[in-house]
Amino acid sequence: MTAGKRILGAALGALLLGTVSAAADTIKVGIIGPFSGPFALQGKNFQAGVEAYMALNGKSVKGHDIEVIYRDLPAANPAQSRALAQELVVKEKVQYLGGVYFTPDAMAITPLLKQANTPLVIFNAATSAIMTQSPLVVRSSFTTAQTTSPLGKIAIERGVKKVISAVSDYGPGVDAEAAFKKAFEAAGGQVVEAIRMPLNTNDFSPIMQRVRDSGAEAVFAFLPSGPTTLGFVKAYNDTGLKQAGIKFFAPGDLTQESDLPALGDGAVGLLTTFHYAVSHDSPENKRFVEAATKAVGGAEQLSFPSVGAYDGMHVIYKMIEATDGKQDAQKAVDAVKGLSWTSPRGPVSIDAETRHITENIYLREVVKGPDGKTYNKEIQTFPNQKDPGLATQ
Amino acid sequence: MSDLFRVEGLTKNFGGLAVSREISLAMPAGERLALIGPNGAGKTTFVNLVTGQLQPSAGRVVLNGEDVTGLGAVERVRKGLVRTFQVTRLFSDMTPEEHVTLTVLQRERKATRILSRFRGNAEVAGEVEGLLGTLGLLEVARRKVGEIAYGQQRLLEIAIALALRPKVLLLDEPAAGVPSSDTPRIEQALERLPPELAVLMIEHDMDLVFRFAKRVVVLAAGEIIFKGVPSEVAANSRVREAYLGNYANARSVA
Amino acid sequence: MRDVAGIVLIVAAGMAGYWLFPDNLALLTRVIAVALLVLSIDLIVGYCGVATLGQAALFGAGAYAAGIACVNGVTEPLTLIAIGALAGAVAGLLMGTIMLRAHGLAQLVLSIAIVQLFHEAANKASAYTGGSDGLAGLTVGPLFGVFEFDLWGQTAYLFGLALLVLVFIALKFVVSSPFGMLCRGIKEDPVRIKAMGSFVFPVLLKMFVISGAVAGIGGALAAISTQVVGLDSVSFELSANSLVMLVLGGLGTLYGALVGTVIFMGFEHAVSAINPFHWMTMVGALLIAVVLAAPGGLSGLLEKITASGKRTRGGRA
Amino acid sequence: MQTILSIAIDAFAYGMALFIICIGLSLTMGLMRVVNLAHGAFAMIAGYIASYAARDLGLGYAIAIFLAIIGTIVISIPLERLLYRRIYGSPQLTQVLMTIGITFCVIGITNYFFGPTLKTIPLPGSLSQSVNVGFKTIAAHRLFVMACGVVVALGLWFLIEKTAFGIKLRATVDNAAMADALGVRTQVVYAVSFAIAIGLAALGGVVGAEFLPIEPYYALRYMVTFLVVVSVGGAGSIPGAVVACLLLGAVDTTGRYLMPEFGNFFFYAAVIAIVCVFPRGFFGRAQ
Repeated sequence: MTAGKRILGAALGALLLGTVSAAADTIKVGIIGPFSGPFALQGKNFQAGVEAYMALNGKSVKGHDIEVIYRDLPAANPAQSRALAQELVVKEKVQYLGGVYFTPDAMAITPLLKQANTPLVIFNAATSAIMTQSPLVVRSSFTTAQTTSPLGKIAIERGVKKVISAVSDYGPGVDAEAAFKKAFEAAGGQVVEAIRMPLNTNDFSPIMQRVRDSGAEAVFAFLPSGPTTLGFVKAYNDTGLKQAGIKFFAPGDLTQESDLPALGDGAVGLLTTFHYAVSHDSPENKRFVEAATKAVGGAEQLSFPSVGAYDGMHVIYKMIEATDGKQDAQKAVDAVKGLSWTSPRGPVSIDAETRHITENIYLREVVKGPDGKTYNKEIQTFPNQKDPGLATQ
Repeated sequence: MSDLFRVEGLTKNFGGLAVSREISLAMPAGERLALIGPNGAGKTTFVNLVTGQLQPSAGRVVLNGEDVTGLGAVERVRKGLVRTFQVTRLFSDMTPEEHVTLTVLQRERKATRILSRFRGNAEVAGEVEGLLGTLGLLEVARRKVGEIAYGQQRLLEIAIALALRPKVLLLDEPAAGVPSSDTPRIEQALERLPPELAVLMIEHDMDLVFRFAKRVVVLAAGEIIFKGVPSEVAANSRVREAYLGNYANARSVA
Repeated sequence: MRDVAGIVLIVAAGMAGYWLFPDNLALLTRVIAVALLVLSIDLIVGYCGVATLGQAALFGAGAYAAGIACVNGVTEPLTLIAIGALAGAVAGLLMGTIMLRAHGLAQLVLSIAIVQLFHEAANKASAYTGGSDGLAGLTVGPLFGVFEFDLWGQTAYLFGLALLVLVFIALKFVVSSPFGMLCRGIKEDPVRIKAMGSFVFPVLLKMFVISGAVAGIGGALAAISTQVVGLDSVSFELSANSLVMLVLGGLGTLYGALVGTVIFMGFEHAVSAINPFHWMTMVGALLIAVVLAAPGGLSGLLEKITASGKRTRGGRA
Repeated sequence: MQTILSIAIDAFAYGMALFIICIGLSLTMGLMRVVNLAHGAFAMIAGYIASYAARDLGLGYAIAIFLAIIGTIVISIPLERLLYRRIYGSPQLTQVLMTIGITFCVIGITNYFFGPTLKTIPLPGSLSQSVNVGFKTIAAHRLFVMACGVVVALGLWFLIEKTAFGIKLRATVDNAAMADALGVRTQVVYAVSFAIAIGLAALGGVVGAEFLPIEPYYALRYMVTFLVVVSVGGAGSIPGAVVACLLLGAVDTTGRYLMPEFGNFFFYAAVIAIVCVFPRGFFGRAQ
């Protein structure tokens, strides 16, 4: 009896001590993302990027253990976003916030950061304006304007003068339309018509009919990755636009790797610009893809949000390194201003002024690999692109 | 004319089928009129035409000298033309007291008020108690309607109608479905109806009709085939034909 | 008397939430905002028998009105709530006018169509609403000039709780007023109500306006406490979820609305924190279990238990 | 003219795809009086089965459709026995609660086992090519969908109006107690009708996958569309569903062609207008 009690007591003590000492030395990072619901794939990629980084770079920085806490935010929902962020900061005592897929969700968190003394590293949300909301925000992904702008020049180079633009009718779509129009017209082209399609469009053939009727030589498209993309590309093929020689330009959201198997051969030849292709040829990327594939649970599920998360974790690690485990959001953010490193996507740096990532944008073509599977092949590089959306402000 | 209520040439066609044909009748105040007729004679259609649930194809409904044909059901009720239902239409979750209170408040145009209490008015409460007392419903006043006897539900139908202070009351088979042990209570209630009220009763139970009505109207195939005092009804050949023909048909089917 | 006890219970539960989960106040505030929305649905569904899958249109109208007013310099919280209530009421008037033309399934579809149109309008008017990026930059002034809406969210929560209690008391008066009884009557049998000499349409429309005001208050509270208004606040998803919460809790008692909201959102929060990836299965299982165990909703189950308790006690006496 | 024809044929194809997916729901709601919000979940299950059969096992398209229908019905049988039977005749909102619960479960489970990516059902060569029909190029698959829609509509009409089972079904719907007394085994009728509705959902899910791609969130993503189509047509009415699908398909398609940015306005304004004029749907039964 007594012996048993003693053992139990010792065990309890050890347990308590263990947790206490761990708590003293554990830095928590809260990651908010769409881990379920219609965007579950993107959330899964957040997780894959985070886990890949921690697998490759260790789970501690300068002796501080890193613990990641995930919170699910299935769709754009600022109220829930704020509630989750608050809980992570106040209850879970996280020192760093990361993730965030949708712009309004990020907007709901930014007002908290100063009081929370917590930096927010955005892994995805791609609207330029987020960065101006708080000086404690850093972004490791891209903006739609950033990935879209090079397309203007590319289209002209390929002999296209008249383009019809077709974008989903929501924030990023409108951003893409504006960015492309600006770049394309600056390069001497003309956007003959700009179509905005409701997000819940299921059948795109009427849109294709309009594309055909407009007399444009190419279509510029932006849709959120997922089922709608599939419908759009299918309609582009089925209605014979492809055979008719009408070219197709889009930011890389449309040909994200996880959608390619579903798009099938219909995607071959599509030209997209983006900051990252899973096929990117570099030793850093090989290591990343290997680790991230393991984390995501299948090569066909790996997509661009994973690299945003991977580099986001890099930024957070550097912040922890700089503050040595003390909670000082401003110091942490200052430490990564101007930081540059080699990401799986290529050379990148954090712009000291905008806190947004500067990166290469690649022109990619969907081609069929030797194994019969399609992939994004990088064929042209536009080095060190900043976010034109922020630059103009 | 001094008639409190009359209908003139009331006709209703459904498609090509006339379910009411040129029905005319008049009622002075204090009238006790019974409308009888075999199944399918068009009695329910007639009630619906009179109360405004249906619009007639032709004809007029006149209340107190005013043509109310163009008015909807609600306006007719507000002008004093009130009905009961053949199958009770009550709110099973509410008590008789609540039914009658609501009706009185509605009559006083106070039922849409938000800023007053439902039972806040002593005058209303007194009237409700009086009505329920007259109809012998006080002992079940605070039980849910779903739990009280069917006969009591029928009495409540009458109480609701009376709470509206009608000038003309249409009783649609007030004793239908009531076990015979309870019919005396209904009869009693009918006897105690305010004397100046004009009552049109639709009923199958001939005993009840003979005891209650001063005059009888017989409807068959959408038409009035007889108007007169109860004692003459049985002797009328057209009435006999209508009923017995029906009876014969019923026999042959069986 | 029972209602006084009920309200005391709500206040007690609210304060218990404050003391027990001081680190989750933003979540609890969100629960309160949604509870207001669910209450507003109960007014229409539970008391008038009008099915709706579009109530978020009214919630969103309140949220956007408060948000737009705030961005344009109206920062006093109580004024913002009033603006939200007004906008919700106007939206309720509009929605009621359209929806009350139909019945049953058709009515349900009208409600869906209306919320989708509101959603589309909010998306289109991005100059005012921020579109899909959300209306950000709401800086709400301190409550009574003293209490700031801050990170810890005490002000927001207590403000929300006070609003909820006040609205709840007001609604208790509404549903037990002659008007409330009339609505219950209409829910059971509109023909009977007409035969009592009352019009149906204006009565229901009035309830739509009240319901809109309540939903609008919820929306404004969400806007104030979140400082961002997103398109989700006028979405079909929010409408459907809140209807589910109401049915879960039980219709036509007002208490059911609160019980349903707290249980659903609390459960969702708990399971999604345990497993952020696959919690939906658990929520689904909860709904199925409730239908199997308590088809009348959770508050109906509670009532049944207390009623049977009373009966046994009565039997002994 | 060419444009009008081309829009018309697009509208017809889209409308027919909607019809095949929605008609099963219309039957459950109209004839069995069950608001089955999990209808899309069954369509999605079928999509996954067909995708597995055609893509991973390499079976033919026709076999994949067949397996999907059979498989989905088999999956639905225990659900019908254990869950749906409890809500026949329940208030509609209780049914909503139950079937939303089922939908959530199906979504969660699908996501867990099959992951969140899109699943495709490879088409046979004959259906995946584009066909030139004179005034436009159209995917052969769309022609196939149109044909399927017509066949389903005629087949159902025949089943319900002309067969002994149809008579029993209509009798059961009108008055279950009376039908029971007349010796109709209503439980069996319900079970068979449920299986038919599920089978139609399955067929719709697979055949319509080119329009509405298969992924875990399918059931919720398109729930509104399904509900709207069924209600506008009038629950339980086959001609109603046909008219509703074709009309809404036409409104949607032309709206998106003429003014895509106001496509949703067109669609929902049309829904409101139709419902206000036909409050029971086009051919709805009196309630």
